[in-house]
Amino acid sequence: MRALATGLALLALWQAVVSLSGAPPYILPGPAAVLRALAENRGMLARNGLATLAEILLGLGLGLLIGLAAGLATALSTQVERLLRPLLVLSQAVPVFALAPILTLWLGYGMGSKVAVVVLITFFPVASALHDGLRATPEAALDLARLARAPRWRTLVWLRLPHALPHLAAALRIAAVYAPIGAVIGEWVGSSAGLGHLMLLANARMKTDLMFAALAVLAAMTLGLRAATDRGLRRLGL
Amino acid sequence: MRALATGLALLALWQAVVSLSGAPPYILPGPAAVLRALAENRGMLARNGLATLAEILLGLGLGLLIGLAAGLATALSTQVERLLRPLLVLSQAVPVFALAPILTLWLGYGMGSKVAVVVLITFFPVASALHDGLRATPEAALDLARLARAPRWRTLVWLRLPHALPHLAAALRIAAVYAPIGAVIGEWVGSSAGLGHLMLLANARMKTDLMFAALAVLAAMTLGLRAATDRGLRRLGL
Amino acid sequence: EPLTVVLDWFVNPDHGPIIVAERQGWFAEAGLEVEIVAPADPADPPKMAASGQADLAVTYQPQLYLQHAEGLPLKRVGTLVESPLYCVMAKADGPVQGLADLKGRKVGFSVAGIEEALLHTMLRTNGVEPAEVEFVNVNFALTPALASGQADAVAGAFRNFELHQIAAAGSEGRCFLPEENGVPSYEELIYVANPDRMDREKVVAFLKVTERAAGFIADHPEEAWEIFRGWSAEVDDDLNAAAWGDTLPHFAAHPMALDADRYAAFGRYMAEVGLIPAAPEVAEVAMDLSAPAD
Amino acid sequence: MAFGIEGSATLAGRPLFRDLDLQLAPGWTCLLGPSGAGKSTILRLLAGLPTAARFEGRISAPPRIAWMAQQDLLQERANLLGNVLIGQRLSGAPLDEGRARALLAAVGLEGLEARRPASLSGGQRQRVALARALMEEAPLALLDEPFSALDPATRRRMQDLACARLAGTAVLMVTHDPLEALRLGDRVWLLEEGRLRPVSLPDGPVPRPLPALAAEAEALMARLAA
Amino acid sequence: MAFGIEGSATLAGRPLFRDLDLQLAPGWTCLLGPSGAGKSTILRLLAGLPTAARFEGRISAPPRIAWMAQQDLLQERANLLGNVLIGQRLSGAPLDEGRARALLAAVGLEGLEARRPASLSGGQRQRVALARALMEEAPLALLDEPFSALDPATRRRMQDLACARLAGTAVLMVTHDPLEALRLGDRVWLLEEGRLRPVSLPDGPVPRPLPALAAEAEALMARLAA
Ligand SMILES: Nc1ncnc2c1ncn2[C@@H]1O[C@H](COP(=O)(O)OP(=O)(O)OP(=O)(O)O)[C@@H](O)[C@H]1O
Ligand SMILES: Nc1ncnc2c1ncn2[C@@H]1O[C@H](COP(=O)(O)OP(=O)(O)OP(=O)(O)O)[C@@H](O)[C@H]1O
Ligand SMILES: [Mg+2]
Ligand SMILES: [Mg+2]
Repeated sequence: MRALATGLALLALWQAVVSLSGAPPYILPGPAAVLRALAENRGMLARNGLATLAEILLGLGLGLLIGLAAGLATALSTQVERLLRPLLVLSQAVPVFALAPILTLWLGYGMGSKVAVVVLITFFPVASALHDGLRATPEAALDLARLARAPRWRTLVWLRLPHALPHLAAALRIAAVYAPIGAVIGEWVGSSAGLGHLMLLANARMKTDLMFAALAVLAAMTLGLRAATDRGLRRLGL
Repeated sequence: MRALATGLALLALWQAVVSLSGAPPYILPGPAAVLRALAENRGMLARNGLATLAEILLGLGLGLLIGLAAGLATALSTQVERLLRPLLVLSQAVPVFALAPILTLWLGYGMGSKVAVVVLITFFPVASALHDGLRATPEAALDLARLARAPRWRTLVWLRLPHALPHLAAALRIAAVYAPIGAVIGEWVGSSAGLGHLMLLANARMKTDLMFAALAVLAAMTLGLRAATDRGLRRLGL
Repeated sequence: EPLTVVLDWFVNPDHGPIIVAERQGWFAEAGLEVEIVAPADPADPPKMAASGQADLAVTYQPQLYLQHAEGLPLKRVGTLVESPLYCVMAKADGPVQGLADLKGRKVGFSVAGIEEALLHTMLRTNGVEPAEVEFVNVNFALTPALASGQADAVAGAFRNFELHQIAAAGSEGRCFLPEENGVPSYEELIYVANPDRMDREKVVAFLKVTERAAGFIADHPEEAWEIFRGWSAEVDDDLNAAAWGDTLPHFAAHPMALDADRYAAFGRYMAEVGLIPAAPEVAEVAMDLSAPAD
Repeated sequence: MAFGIEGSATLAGRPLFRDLDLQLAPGWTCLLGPSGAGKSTILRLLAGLPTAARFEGRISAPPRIAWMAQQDLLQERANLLGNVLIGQRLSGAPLDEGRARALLAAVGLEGLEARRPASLSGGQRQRVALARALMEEAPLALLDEPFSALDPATRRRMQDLACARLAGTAVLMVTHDPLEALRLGDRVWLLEEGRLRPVSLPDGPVPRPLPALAAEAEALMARLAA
Repeated sequence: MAFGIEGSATLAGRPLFRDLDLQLAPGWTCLLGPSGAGKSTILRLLAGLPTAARFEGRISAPPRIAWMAQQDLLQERANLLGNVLIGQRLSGAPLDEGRARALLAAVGLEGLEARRPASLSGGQRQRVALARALMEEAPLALLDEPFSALDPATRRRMQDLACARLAGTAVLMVTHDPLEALRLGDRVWLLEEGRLRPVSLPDGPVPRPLPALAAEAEALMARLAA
């Protein structure tokens, strides 16, 4: 019900922007044209959407794992942090088109390179939040670890990690939002399927209504993924 | 001193990747070739770097403001949240190339459209973290507000905001890392200057060493911005 | 071992002979297994071919000289589209009636990396210094930039596509052609390979099959379109249908045949305009596979 | 003006207290009772704060209440002055910084106005919380073990301070110290097994002198209160 | 085996205590003193925990210490059982869940093992912290106002429990309750103006009977302790 209301509100807003801005339909088509394109191309959209969804889910899963590992590693040891931190930051400074030839050299034209881009985009907020969260454990709680002469990793598991959970949850919410755009950008690397592929193609052919239809599918995926993440985290009390 | 050591370590790592992967120079040039390109094109790089830096700083500033406003608005009112949240999430689901014609239609080919992309990329983590941080105020602290029958905004300023500061600091650190890539992506949209512009041209002309030289300048900016943010936040005790 | 061919971009009518041959099963008939890869960035395929990730790459003749100058071990081994498609497009009813009118105006370009090679010469030929024109990289949006009036002209449009595109946006376009404005003629789409890694027999077989397909397309344009559009739902649209007819005349009838004079002349031209330090010998950048191997 | 709470509360289906009738006239009402009996819950119900208990009955309380919870609720990012002023900041009342400083001085923390709570000892934190509660000039004060972290001398000074500042106010104080209840209470109740039972008191106006202890305790008390 | 601390400490340049000499033999040593005197600081120094004070002198303490701080240090994301077991989890000792359950039962929280700390009353929280400290079988126990949030009856039971469980251990307890010090202390010290002064004690082994109070107090105490 509420999702429906949100959807209708968004459509209305969109129509308003189109009407008020006077953008021509080849730049910003109205909702009616896009709905028509959605209906006409539903088979193509579904096929490409599924390809992208697979990249998103795989990439998000790997991104979380790598983000968790990087966050843990940098929070556990200051030396590792000094070494790894600049690399993590740099990984976010490289535009995909510079990376594309290297990715295909190493991973080929298959799903690998697209998943790699999703990983690259999603792991960073997770690593960053986990690091910050682990470092923000209250000093008083750490007294318990000092008294027990606990090694770092036990302190991590039993004191730091529980305190970092809310930070981590916030980062997961962000990563879920970034994953779909990561997959679309990843399809830049070279692809024969996927929403990003379809959008680039439609864009170059000025099939703006098809591009926005693909965008609508992508947007629906993003909202769905975000909502699912929210629900899952809330069930865990986060 | 430590920055120098980090730099040298990165160069060594880079050389190792080049040597071990056997990637040819037109895909991944070694540090020596890039340093040469840096030296040879220093004037061009400086000019374009400054253009990009201006976009980054302006966009980051605006992104923070808008992120703060959005985070506050969604945290203050559940209705606003229900309305705005899907929009915020959607704003992260739209690839820039889909947006490009609209951005240039509204903002022209000047700095505006690039700053807009930086804003788009940086405001979200700020809004998201601020929202989550504001919502995570301990219940016990809110008792004080209940007893004083404090209106929302006073609760916000005097109780929620101080508790959200660490979350906000974490988001600023992330936004600082995202801003430079935002500017480069913004230059995709249409540009006649900037590091992203330079990289696109170098890439198209097969001048991989120049592209990586521009990338190195971008990376240095990213690291610098991140370090400056870290230092500033730490001075504020965050 | 399949033969990997990286196109210059997503599949479109420019790739007619390759797609038709694959759809007809002619590669298989010739004992070839062909893998067709479509990238989003035209700068990538030459790198793929040079580094051995692809056997053949589709690229543009002017870029071949840049690739050579930057040390990519590539040679042209065949031709796909044998004449220029590049054009500088303005609105037919707009203020730009000739290239001379571009003085003081804004020109949008897609990143092709050869603006100096083509556009600058075209402007100078019409008495306009490039410095008198404002160039803006509009990347993905050539036609929208022109149609919405944000650019007075766009460079790098393909005459077989963008004219139809702007018509769909409700304007009429006018194309200024490089070969009519001081640029030597060149081949728009060529196949390049790394000669050290190339399986010569396979490449020859591939090119022969595309020659057969090009002949078939010339003889049966309608039927060939029907075959082409069956490649995927994504390519089956009105714009491609309209572009198909405009593209046919440009396919190389004999893909392997090398016009050495043309390659020498364009090399000299690239050196003249300063994009490469010196014109390469033809043998350094191109080979004629129909000639007996040494 | 009298306030009070009448009714029953259940917690996860089990009764916490039944047919409670606690009336609060001006003066000090003390509430004793075993740990977990529901004393803090009664205070929260009176203050209109959320509790885990389900309450049925009537509560009458003024709109403004001076409140001191069992935890000190100090805000770590504000300094001591800011912590004492937070009630005014939240309610939008004009800031009376002079009174806040005077109260901090009265609880023995003069000169520490700019310190952060994290740099205080346990008893110092409790006194800041007391100062914050005393800032609020309200007809009802709810104090949950307000002096539990203080040594006898400081505790006695703080009791006297609270008595003076809250004169004419209806005060409900939870305490575990029977001597404290005997010293300050106009009425003393014992909450036990979900029922309130009255406790008989010595005569005389509050604050009363401490009752006589055994000789050693007397001597030690005297020394500590010196 | 005796532990102790000898030396001086300054805080932001000002002396906190000077030439302190506190030796801890097996049995109960109680530390009294005004709020902010430095009692908690002494405990932290003995435990080897960071303090804001700068200390010069000698500290002798065993590697394992049973610790109960002034705040309860409960971990909100763990349940009560997890909180009692956290010391073993952190030190890597084999988990003795049976003992943890028994201790929770001994402090009167049987059946609440799966609850989160947030759903406990103040006194219940303190008892969980006590159980956690008693889990650690160490030659030195440092207890900072361990019974301050408990009613007299519960307090007395917890005192007896601690006495029994910590028999043979060197215990240093900070308290503000002179009666408690008189009841439990083998040695009682008063920290005042940076110096330790001994307090004389009644005879007899600990835990001693409470000293006689005034009649009303006696009656109330008896009732509360019933
Ligand atoms: N970071 C700090 N900066 C300055 N002073 C500090 C800091 N931390 C603690 N203090 C001061 O150290 C002194 C001793 O504190 P401590 O906690 O040891 O007192 P205490 O005797 O335990 O008091 P209480 O009975 O109130 O718990 C206090 O006056 C306190 O204000
Ligand atoms: N969320 C909850 N779920 C279940 N029980 C709860 C919850 N919150 C509190 N309780 C229970 O409510 C009872 C009353 O708690 P309350 O804080 O009122 O006790 P109290 O009399 O103040 O005790 P103390 O003297 O220890 O502070 C306790 O037994 C406590 O365990
Ligand atoms: Mg309580
Ligand atoms: Mg203390």
